[in-house]
Amino acid sequence: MLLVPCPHCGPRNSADLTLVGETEPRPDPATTTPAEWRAYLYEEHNPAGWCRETWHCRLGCGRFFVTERHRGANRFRHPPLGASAGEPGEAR
Amino acid sequence: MSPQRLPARPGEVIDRRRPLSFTWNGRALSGFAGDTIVSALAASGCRVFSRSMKYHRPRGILTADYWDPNTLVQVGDEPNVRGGHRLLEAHMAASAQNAWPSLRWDAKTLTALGGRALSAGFYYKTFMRPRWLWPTYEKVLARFAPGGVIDPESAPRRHDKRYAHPDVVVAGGGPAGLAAAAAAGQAGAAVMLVEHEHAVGGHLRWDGASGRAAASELAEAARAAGVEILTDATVAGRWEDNWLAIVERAAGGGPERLIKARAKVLVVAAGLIERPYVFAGNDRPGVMLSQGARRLANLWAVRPGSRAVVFSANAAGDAAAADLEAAGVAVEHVDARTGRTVTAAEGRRNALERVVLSDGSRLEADLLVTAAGWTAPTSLLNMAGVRPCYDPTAARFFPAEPGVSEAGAVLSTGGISGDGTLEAHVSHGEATGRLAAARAATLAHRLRVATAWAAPVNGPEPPLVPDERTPLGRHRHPALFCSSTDGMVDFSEDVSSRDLRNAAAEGFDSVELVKRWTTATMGSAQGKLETVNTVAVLAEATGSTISEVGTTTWRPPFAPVTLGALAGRPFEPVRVSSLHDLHVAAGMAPISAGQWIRPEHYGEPQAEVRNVRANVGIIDVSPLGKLDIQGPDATDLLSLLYLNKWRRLAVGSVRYGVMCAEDGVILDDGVTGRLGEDHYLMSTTSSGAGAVEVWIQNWLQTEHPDWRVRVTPVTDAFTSINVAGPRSRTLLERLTDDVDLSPEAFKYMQVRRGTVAGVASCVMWRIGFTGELSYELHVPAGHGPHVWSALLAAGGDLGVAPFGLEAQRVMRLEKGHFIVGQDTDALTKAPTAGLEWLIKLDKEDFCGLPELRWALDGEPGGAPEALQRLVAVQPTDPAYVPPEACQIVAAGPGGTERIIGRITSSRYSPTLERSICLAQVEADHPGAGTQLTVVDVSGRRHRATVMADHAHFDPEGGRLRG
Amino acid sequence: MAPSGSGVAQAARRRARYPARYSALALLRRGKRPWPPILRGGELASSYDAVVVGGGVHGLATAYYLASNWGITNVAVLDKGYLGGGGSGRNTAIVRSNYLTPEGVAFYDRSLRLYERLALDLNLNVMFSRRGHLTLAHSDGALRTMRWRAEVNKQVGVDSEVIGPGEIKRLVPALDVSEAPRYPILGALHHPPGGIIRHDAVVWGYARAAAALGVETHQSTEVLDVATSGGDGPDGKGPGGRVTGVRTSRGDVSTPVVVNCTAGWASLIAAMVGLRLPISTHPLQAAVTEPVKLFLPAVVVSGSLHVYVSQTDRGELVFGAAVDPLATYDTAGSLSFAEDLAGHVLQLMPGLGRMRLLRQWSGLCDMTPDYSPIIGPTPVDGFHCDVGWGTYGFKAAPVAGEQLAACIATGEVPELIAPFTLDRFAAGRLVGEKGAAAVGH
Amino acid sequence: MAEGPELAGPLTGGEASGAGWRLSDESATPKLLAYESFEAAGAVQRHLGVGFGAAATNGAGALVCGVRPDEWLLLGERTGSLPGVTGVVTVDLTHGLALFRLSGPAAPEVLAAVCSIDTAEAMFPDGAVCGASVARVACSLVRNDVAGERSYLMVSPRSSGRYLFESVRDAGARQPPDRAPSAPARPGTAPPN
Repeated sequence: MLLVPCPHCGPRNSADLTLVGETEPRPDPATTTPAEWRAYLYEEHNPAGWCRETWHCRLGCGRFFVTERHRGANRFRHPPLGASAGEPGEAR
Repeated sequence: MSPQRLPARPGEVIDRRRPLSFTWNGRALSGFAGDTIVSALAASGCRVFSRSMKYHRPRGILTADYWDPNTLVQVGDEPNVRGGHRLLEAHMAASAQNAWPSLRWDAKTLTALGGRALSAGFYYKTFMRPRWLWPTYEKVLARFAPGGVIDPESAPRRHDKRYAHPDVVVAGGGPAGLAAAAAAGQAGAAVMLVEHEHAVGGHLRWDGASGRAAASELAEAARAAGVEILTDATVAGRWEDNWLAIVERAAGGGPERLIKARAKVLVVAAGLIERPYVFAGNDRPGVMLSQGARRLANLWAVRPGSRAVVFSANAAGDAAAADLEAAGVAVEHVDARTGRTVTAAEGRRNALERVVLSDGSRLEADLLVTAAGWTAPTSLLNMAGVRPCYDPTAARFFPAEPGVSEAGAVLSTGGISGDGTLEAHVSHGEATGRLAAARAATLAHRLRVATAWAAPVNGPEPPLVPDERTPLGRHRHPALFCSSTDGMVDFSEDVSSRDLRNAAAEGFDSVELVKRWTTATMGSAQGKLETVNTVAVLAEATGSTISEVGTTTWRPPFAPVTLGALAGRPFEPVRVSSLHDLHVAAGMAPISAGQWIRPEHYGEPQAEVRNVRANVGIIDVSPLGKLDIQGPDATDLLSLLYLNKWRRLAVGSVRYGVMCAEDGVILDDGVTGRLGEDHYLMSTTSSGAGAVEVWIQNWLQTEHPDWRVRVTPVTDAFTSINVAGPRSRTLLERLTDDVDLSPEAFKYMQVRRGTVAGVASCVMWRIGFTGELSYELHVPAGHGPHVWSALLAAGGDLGVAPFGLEAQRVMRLEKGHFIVGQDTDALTKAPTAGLEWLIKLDKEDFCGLPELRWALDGEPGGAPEALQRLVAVQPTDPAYVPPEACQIVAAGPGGTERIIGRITSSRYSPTLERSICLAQVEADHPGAGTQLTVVDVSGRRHRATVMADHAHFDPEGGRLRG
Repeated sequence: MAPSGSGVAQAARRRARYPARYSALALLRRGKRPWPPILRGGELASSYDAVVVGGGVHGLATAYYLASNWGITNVAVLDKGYLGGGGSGRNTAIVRSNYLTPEGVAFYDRSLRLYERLALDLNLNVMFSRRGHLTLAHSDGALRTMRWRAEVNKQVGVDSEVIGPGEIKRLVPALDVSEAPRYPILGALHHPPGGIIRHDAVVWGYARAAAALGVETHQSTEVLDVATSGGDGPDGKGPGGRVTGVRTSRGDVSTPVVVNCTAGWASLIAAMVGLRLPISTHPLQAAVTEPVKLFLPAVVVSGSLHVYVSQTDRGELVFGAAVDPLATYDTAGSLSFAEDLAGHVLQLMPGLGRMRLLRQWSGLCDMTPDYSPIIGPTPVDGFHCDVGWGTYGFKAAPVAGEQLAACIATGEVPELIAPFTLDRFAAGRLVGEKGAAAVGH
Repeated sequence: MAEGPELAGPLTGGEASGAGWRLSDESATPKLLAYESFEAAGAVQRHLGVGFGAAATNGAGALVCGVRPDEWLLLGERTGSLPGVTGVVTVDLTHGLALFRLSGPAAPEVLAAVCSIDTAEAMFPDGAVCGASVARVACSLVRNDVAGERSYLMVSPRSSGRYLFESVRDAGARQPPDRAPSAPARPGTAPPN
């Protein structure tokens, strides 16, 4: 089970957190267009590389936080134990 | 079957003073404590243990260990027991699998006659015509399903799980693993050593007196170093950050136990697995691997044959020859290193009689032992991202250099890493153990520094120790995979080298494709014995090298794990209100609503409805979500969450609100009361309580971290009791003295705080989900039972009685209140539920605002979209209650029918004495008086009418305002 | 598009001419001699009428129907790995048509009908075991959803019925229908036409048939970029542009049509033409037990317990669950999947505690917000999508291939796939399939 | 209104024990949730003296637990000895939370059957606080030794309390399990401080 670097708790089992999704700014509801709003609602970058995402430390501190994860190798930019220096991609 | 037990041998693991009787296919036999099922059977003279899957060929002992593909047996109600591993027990009832009607004469051997056509994948090429006959073919094929018998009625057993956080886990208790564990323990690490067999020592256990002495010395050192030694246990899998599944098997097939370990460092010391050699007849009983023969002779004192040919390419084979001679077997040694090789094993029926060599010579023998080379079980390393690399000199795969991954959190040692003397392996193991302990210390330091609640760390981080181990050597080994003849490559799946070559010719020319087409490597040993030979045959067939072909992906688990162990003890949380025991005493019919157990009714829901309408009833609504919201910006938060406005809600009043998600779909609803200037109590649906809390926190923390507001879940802090019915005020007046309950002082949609039945700090709000005059009491939970009992005691003359969820559902439907998730679905936007009146588009912002604006006003350049519409519906036949989810249809083009909606809620109303419904229908069919056609589950069509108002009963609301 | 050469789409179906047809007699005649290769490969040509990216069941079916129904045979199917190495070979091989929305039901019903005669069409036995499919309900809400599906199904002409615990026990005696479990079985949606198929065989069957019609399949050929011109974005990519070719690990080819059939990798291929899709990639895990003699006669699914199980003709139990909540391209899988799965299976069938899990694996699913696919044309001319299948891809392959082929050949979006085009998201017209359980196998 | 006996925890038994462990229901303890001040940043933390992840006994004898960043649960206090600054929100959760104490030398092993938190001395010392799942119930877990004896407090929503108590009790009843570890539990790696 992946260890997720919660900035408040420290490394935690991923089962203790929820991945909320990609971190995207919310368009201004007063001026937004259907195209822009629905891109915000539905579209994803979904990269196989680094991705900025929001997590919720559900069972731990209850905080929402933003972090970067490599979705190809399932590694965090700042891994909890400082493991695997360098770019992932080789792993698995 | 003639007995093959030898006189007592040094190092044997059987206890001859403890004979055990057991049965094999119903026949009474005996063995000794310490025997495995297979060794006891072999000692009794048994040569055939199973029939092969496809061709039903007789099969004997191959490896005499856990991975032996030929000795899976049924023990009692347990299928697929590894007979080469499972220890014999008194009165064990073992039987062969895949044999019908008997092991000696198997009727399905007939398939071997047609075997000419039964090449791998033959079934894809036939049984297609006629199409209607395929189900029959399928039933016949299914008779060939291999494996034992499971009894779905057998009693479930309890399996425990536990978590562990060791510094170092060593997978494998051979010499290198033991040395690594001991060294790590001596360096101060908390170490777990996991050994697959019943005792530690690895191959030293059957390697003569000096081997045994070395094994016990190493084991003693590990024990002295405080190593936690688990035998008959397997590291079944390794996932991110060294999350390990360790399975402890129990004696006698008892419940297995799963340990979930977060190891700081994993040391893989899984040793080597001997590889079969492929030649004609290599699956004939009597053909055995050198480790199998040595184990039988040395551990269990079983003579594996009387006249043996030993085909040896390495020291283990030479040792097997010596062991067999010592056991009184006549041995002919065929040295593979001289270029001689075996081409066939021949005989009649189930027996081996002759071994044919490449030089054409024929040797009489009833035992052929092969020592053709090794496979490194790199599975755990592969799961850690280490790729296996083929070394043609050593003729086996090794973990990629340098056998280290993930900041050094995974190491390997022992045979999997290289070759050498016992001393070299022990010394490499010790170096690995020291390295593991040092690395664990570094990682432990980092964990503590990062963890909020860990003890503070003062010193600097111990440096990440570099890997300066002297690597083990690699010995030259002949590349022996397949002889000049074709033979069995996968014994479990009955896949031959010819099958593999044909598959390659047919275009299944990569290892993954050939695996899927032929099912090679997919049997009980999951490729541990078969993969490398498969790769070698394929490489030859496609004119490439073993390195180019590569291996298939090793998938977890390393060894199969029972579902019971994986499941462990089920944790299914149960939530109950503080009134639960009172409900049970009152004879509630319970219903599970999410994690909650609630009273559905107390006997007669229809009577409960009538009592509320006529007198007064009380219902436990404690699971309603409740959030305490405080702070100067609390009103802004409510305005953001709800569709409607909150600024002008007076202190002491409550208001209904609906929340939508950002796509305009209804998320939740409830009432919120203003308790003070900056203080609200919000209620949510019971099922949505958790999600709404997270939803709010998300908005507060990510979009509005500057807002001064605190949201605290207080669902469980209150026992919530709804007192409903025309006599509810009278009842409550008897128990309240500090709140003026008169209709003038405490109006509909107001909130008061006061004392009920002597309990202070109760929140009371006057609302009416049931449509009656009613008060919702939120009582400090510990006092809930007291207040509930007081209400029942005080209102005896008023006819007070508890009512359950079902009566409430009927009454809310009579009033036309929708339930989020039942009358709405994942696409239901607010206007569909008739909530236009609630949507305040002139607010600066609220969740879902843009979508709702476009839904009401139309998108720029587009028209408002045609939505479904929630309407009240009454069937023409008042006695007919359409089941919920029945479809509503209208005439479509060409005399067809088209679905235009569905019944979302339906009940028989005892108040109106007729059936009532809510339904979603297309927006152009919702006008009052519209006639609809409802299709019953039986297919019958029923007429129904759309009503003017959602409320079937008291649409003006006079009763609840009274 | 206008297929080059032939000019007009073929109305008559072409049948594949195999170098060697499969039959029992042919098997006996051939004995142990090898059969001819199933694929047509070799070197990449410099141009194709269409390039299908992804050699899974969707890509191969699309290529096959382009060739057989429309005579478009100058087609290359490219795969970065091996044939059917993605979701096609990793799914749990369940087929059914008991969806929730009328458009979903009609679509999958067509798929099931194609599956029923696929063995004959392709001259390869895909071993369709039409054994019936049970979706269990453990709550009133779930039961209501089952009835909803049953009633919609019946209306569209698909055989589905809600049945009670007694009937469930009769169909699958191994299930515990007592009140003892924490969440007892209250009922089930019974769908007799559902069943299982040998998934790899479907891949090979389409591949072989397409090859016999002239389609080339190139394995180990990774698409590195899609060349476009005229689009709004950099390099002529993005909406408004048109496809001109693909750059692969084995060289460049020109083509006016690129079909994205890459499931979990769909976003990456779409990004090559400058499109962002409403897709998030999640692993879907599955597992198999050791074989035991047959005892489970139907496919059993429990949405609330997140598990589905069937027993193959080989005797193995094949399990699946919901997609992993964590979006990732990593297919390492997890232990918690196996734990939860086993726990849920034992809640349904408590007597299976001694069965052993032999192997677990995962595949990548392209999840959309409304649990419905994205199929058809895109704002980039010539770039077609057949993605977003989530956990339903295998079930849909024949109809998706058939309809998409028609769409490519005629330039018109066929009625069956009209609800599933990409533009529904920008229009805010999502499909209501999400209303069914999140696990709907 | 007197705090009657009905306030004592949601459980009827209230007490369970086994070899080396003891589980007791302390749900009647007053519990006050306090947040950091809106206005005077850090004032509450300075006053209480503990941050997130730590617990300490205050002058009034209450156990102050930093259960979340800027959130404290005061066990043993109803009104709270909080600093005299504005913008401090408090919520009385005496009735809303169940509180159990698991004590004894075997307590870590009992916990290891139901909770994934590493309870090694260095990782979760006396005075440590974390959020964790215990038998799949979201809890605050507090290490709070009594007279030198290992002791853990588990705080859960009240409605899950009975289930939680029974789950931990059952886990304890299975201690030692069928096959105990062959070596005593050792402290984790403790690099020199």
